[in-house]
Amino acid sequence: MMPLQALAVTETTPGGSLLVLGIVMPAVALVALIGLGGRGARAIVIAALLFQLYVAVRVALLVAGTQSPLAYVVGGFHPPLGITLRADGISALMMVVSAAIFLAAAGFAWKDFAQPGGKPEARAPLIFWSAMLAMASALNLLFTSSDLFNLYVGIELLTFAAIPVTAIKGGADTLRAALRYLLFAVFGSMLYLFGIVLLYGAYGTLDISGIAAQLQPNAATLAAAGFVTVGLLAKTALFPFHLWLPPAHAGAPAAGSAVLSALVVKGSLFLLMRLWFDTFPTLREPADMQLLALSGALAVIVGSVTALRQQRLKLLVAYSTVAQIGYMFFVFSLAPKGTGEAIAATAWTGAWLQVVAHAFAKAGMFLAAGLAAEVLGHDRIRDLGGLSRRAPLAVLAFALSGLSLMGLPPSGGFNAKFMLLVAALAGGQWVWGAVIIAGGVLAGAYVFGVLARMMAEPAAGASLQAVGRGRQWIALGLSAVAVLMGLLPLEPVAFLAIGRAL
Amino acid sequence: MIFAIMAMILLPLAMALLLLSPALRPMVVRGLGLAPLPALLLPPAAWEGSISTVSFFGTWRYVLDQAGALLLGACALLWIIAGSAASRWLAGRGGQGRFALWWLLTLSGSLGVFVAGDVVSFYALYALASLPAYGLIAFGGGGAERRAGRVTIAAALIGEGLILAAMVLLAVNAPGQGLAIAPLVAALPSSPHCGAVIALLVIGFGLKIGLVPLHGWMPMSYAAGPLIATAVLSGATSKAGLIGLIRFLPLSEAMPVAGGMILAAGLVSALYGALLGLTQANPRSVLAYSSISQLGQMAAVLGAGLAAGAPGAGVIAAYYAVYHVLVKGGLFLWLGAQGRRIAAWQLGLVGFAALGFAGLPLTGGALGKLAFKDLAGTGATGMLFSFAAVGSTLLVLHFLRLARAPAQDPQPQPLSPAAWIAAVIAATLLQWTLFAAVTGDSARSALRPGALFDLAWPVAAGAALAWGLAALGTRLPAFPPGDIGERLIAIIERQATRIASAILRAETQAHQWQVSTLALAAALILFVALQTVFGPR
Amino acid sequence: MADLFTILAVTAGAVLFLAGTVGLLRFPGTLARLHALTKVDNLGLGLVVLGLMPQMGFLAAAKMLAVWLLVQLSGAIVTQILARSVRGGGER
Amino acid sequence: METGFDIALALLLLCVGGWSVIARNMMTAVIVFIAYGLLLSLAWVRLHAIDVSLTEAAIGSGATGLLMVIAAHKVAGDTKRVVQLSRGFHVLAAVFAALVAVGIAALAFVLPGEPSSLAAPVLERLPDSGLGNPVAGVLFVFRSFDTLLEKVVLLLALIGVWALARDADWGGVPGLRLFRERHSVLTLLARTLPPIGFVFAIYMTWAGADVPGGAFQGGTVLAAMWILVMVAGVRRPPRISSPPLRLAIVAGPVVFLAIGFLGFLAPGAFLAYPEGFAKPLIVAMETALTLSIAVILGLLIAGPPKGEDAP
Amino acid sequence: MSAALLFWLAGSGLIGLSVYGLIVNPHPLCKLLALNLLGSGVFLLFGVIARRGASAGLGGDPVPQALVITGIVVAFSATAIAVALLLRLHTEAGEASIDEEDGQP
Repeated sequence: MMPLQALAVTETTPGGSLLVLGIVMPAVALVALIGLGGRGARAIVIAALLFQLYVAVRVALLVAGTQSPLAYVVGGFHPPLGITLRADGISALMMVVSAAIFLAAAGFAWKDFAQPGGKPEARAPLIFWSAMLAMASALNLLFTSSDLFNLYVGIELLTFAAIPVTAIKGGADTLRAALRYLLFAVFGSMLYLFGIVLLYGAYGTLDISGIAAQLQPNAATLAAAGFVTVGLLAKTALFPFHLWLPPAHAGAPAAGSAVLSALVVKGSLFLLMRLWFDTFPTLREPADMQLLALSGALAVIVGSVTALRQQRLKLLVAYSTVAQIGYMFFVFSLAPKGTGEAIAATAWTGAWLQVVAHAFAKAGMFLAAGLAAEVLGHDRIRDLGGLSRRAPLAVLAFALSGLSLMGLPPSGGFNAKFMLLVAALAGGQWVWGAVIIAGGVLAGAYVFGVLARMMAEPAAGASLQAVGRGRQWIALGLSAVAVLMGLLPLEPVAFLAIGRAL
Repeated sequence: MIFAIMAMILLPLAMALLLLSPALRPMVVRGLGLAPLPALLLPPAAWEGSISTVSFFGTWRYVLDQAGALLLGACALLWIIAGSAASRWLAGRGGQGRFALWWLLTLSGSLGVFVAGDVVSFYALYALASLPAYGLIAFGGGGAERRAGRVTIAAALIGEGLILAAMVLLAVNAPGQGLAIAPLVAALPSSPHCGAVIALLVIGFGLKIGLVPLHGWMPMSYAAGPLIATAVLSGATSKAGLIGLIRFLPLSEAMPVAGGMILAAGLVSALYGALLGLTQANPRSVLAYSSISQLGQMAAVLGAGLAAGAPGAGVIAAYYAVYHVLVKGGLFLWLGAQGRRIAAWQLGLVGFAALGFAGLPLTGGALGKLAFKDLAGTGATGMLFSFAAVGSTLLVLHFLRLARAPAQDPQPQPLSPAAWIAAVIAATLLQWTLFAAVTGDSARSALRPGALFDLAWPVAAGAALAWGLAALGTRLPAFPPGDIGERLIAIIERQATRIASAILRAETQAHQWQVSTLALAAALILFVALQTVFGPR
Repeated sequence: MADLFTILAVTAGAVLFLAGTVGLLRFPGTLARLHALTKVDNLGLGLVVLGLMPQMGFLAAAKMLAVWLLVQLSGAIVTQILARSVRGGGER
Repeated sequence: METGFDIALALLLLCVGGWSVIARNMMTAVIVFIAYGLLLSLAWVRLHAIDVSLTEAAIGSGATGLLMVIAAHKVAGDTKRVVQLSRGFHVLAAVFAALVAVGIAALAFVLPGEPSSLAAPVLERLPDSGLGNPVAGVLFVFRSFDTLLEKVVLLLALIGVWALARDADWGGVPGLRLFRERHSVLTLLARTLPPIGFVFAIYMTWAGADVPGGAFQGGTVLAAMWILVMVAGVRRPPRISSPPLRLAIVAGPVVFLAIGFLGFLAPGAFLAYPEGFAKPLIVAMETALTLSIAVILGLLIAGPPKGEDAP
Repeated sequence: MSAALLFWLAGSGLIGLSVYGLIVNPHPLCKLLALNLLGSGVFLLFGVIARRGASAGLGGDPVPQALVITGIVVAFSATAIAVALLLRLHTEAGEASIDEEDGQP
């Protein structure tokens, strides 16, 4: 039985306090970082991120063990007055994924953002580490909170943490990218906020399960659903609204763009899933869901074609993110209201496999692209030659990530595409099936185009710097996880269904 | 049995990983010939016709049946011969590591694909067989070679997309069956989308074996890149398409319509390939068209098998393919081994082996033709097969005439002649020894006068025609410059660039602030309107 | 009686505000406009405050008076700076 | 008479809002925006939300207005390489905007009749937290998690602004010295007004527990006073890496987190107040918050640290 | 025409105006201003909802009012960052505009 709608929250479950710690501890670390003026910054950050991983793994074990969601009533006040945190299968999964990727990114950026000797504090390290901590806290909040306004504050925190990472290099185009990202994101969140106004007006509560319990399909709710969804689409950079993503993710430092592409974009997508599968379970009208899937399909095609035509490696990888996000929106149309149990379960697992596989693969690919830029001094795709000699592990990482993005077995990407395809063709939606396959072919084209150039002979007179082995292993580790996910069996994963009822 | 399979697939990959460390690189390059060795252990195990399957990690199953064993044995032999020639060829040449890497990846894929038993591992190994070929083709780095590589990769990717669609349809039609190929294929005829699945399979694998409209990439890719690579690509990896058809076509069910269409497509390719080959001036292109023609005949055999519902057709096609694997690879190796002057005996041996394609009696090829004689029947299809044999003879003679001329592109460092000789001899020996096991009647039956005559007259007619043409000195009417395949590719490329630049223009439009925000407002109105109009009442 | 006084004072204040606004629109130079605005508005506000005082308790009236004083203080300072910058004497 | 004023106010709001959007010159648009902000606080008073009116006046139009004026002043000379949008585009944008507006307006008539509100439960649960002001009750007791996160958002905003300093200027002084030399009149104001401001701010924070007011409003007034002193050049702003400044910045969040974790021990839930101690804890938290908000808002307006000479 | 409904119409009008301004105004500062306007419009509607929820003791439901206060502070943080970005972009690139040059993708 693969239920898709969240169960109501009652009491704080044992281990529930972990959820709060997952959100508050990075905030404590952030406060300490700023208060202590950058002394021992990296130690604080690593301690906080390790704690995050500990919390995430414990939460996942508890959820898997008890086969029921963890819940925590903050401050002791039950909804509708108070705020509750709730971690079901997908939250636990995303908490573990984000903790792992943050640790990897921190490890990768360990050297670049070190505190310079002598001077107690420098700009870049303080900014980068604070932003990373804030993103970790905001993401955990998005994954666990079940109060809509609390989620609004979480999304804003995420955006404000992502802006300094985008603009940290300080060049004119990174600043322009950051400004465009900020203005567009605030526009999106204002629309989201208005959706909340309507929901509060209609139901008098902002708690997800509270609204789901009293849900009636009246005009106010429908309008609210529309506003909230479009607001979040702006923040997830789905195709027509992706203007801010490529320059922002390409301009950020390697570790930063890895986290931005792998996790930050998924935060608002997670919210959309919470919205349509938990808050408005019975509202999933085929017409609108097809609209979402249509822009998803456009994202896949246009994103891939544009990625194919990019001159710069990081922009190519960023446009690949725009394309891969498109895949995740098929779940809405593949499992609209009233679809059969099996198809909905397959589509649900396919979407989440795609989210996680893309997170690891894209993080690995961005780190590899960062290494390539360091080795060659530029990231023009045309003369990437000689990289395979100087940083072979980075090229291998790029290849393995490419394998997952292309959707070739054995990789998480393949499992996800296979499940989505099965759900699409079983549901008789040929067009989405064709787009998924075309997307795979186009992804193959642009990944292969880059790989072939990476393997070519170095251009005459190109001076190649050496790059540390440790960082190459980190990139390779992330890509390897994406590939190892290919060993999962190709059936709906029960863990993702914990805490959900149809 | 399972260790041999794992070793066969994983050894080359392990060696490829070893390439990462510069110290081990020369040792790996020298060991290219040894990588396929574990594959030789497998075919004898499956010889008694026993089909053994082993499953691994739940979804990953491996099966070794007769057809797979035949092809695996032949390809393994070719890979060993070519591998040892390659390691000598690479000695002291720049970019050794790169070539060895692509070589090992293709090797692992092309051997593994014959034993893959379930949809996922078949798809993985099939991709592994076709994608790294880019590195081999575009090894020289020249513009033409890179374009050939791009076209080959594009064809491979599109083929894989179609095959993935077919596989998913298979999995969807038989929900409870899991992912093993055999049960899925067995459930295929009764499924609603049977026609669509077969069409997808034929087009997907047809791209790989160059069925006529889809063959454009083959001459381009075989004419580019080092000859050692083309030998392996033309001989071994193209057979991945064949094993795909053997595995995925429901041969046990008589499907006259689908079978007939495949038979027709095969025969058209056979005839078209032979005729087009005559118009080519470069011996490598001639061999490419000969491949199109031979692979077309194999597809025709499978088509006939499907139409008649004879499960044995797979083994017969595989048997016929064994000769093509080794001799086609041998011919390319021979081209690679050409010094300034060609000794007479070399020409004789090559001629004898090549005419095997046309079914010259006593050659391995003749045995292959005998094997599928009853499948083809004596009616119109039998006639067409014979015409194909005539065409092949013409093509082979044309190739010999071209190859005799002083080598146009003298190989800077010719391959050792031992390679092609070994390949050709292995081919003939293999065919003779295996004839009995495959067709049931003894090898001597091939020497019966009736059989000899059936084989001999097409070759004789072909030779006469060739002599007549040469005597009249009339060049063949110049066919329209390119052939359909190339023109198809050119058209597709033009359309693709046109659409791509249109999409790119649209994307840069959507990139501007005012357009995005307007789109957001529009989406808002559209979404809310859709909700309220279609909303649940 | 108190109500009568309030009505009278508040209307006077309103009239003065009106005069100030008209001055703002009609007068030619910035300085003239400044003159009209500050003089009239402060007086107008004073009258209104005065008018409302009887209506309220002592504390509220004191608060109103404090408000008026603060407005006087900031108004005067701002006018000084504006006038200086207009005349070009002071800094930007 | 009652609605007459509201109608006038609503129309005025629309006109002033429209003017600030349509205005060609940036500086006029910003000044009109400040006026719009004040009108908006009036509107909040009409909606019986005094706390919000204070916040809107202080932060919504005051602080934001000041920021925008500074920006407009610096960017005024912008040779706008204006992307000339075609006439049709303007019309299209106007049509879509109007559609959105009409849609939202129509929703008013569609909201369910019986207003579902949390006013009653708040009133009923408020007394045991010792607070009188229900809005402060919601902010610091029922939804204190939001307020805590909002503090983190403020910290992040500060990080975001500081991220834009040049590496060389790091640790330097935030640059907001508009008047270089001592300016007699402004210095007078900068000397007389702050004391009044401090007293007023402290009163507002203290009174916030029972009557409209509270940490945000008090903090903003304090920040305003600090800005006044900085602008007049009476006192140079501290270097951003100076420890006392950093402690002031984190004081509020640290106290808030400490009280939050205290909740773990006493009643066993994060951010829960032990019986009877709610009021004192909240007041302590509010004073620390006021200090932090004042410092952070001041630094946000002062902008990233600049070199010595930069204006 | 209750006061609440009146301000709801005013709020929605403001939202419409700000969306228009956001789309059309070329300069990022004007866009930022439009965003602030949009924010104040949405908060105004929040206030109307609060007013509708008024019960015996209170003039308005305190929960949305608290949310609006938090919203205003968050909106201010966004404006602060945007202004700082804008000024730095102005010093860096001579003029603050967020339309990319034609060449740059």
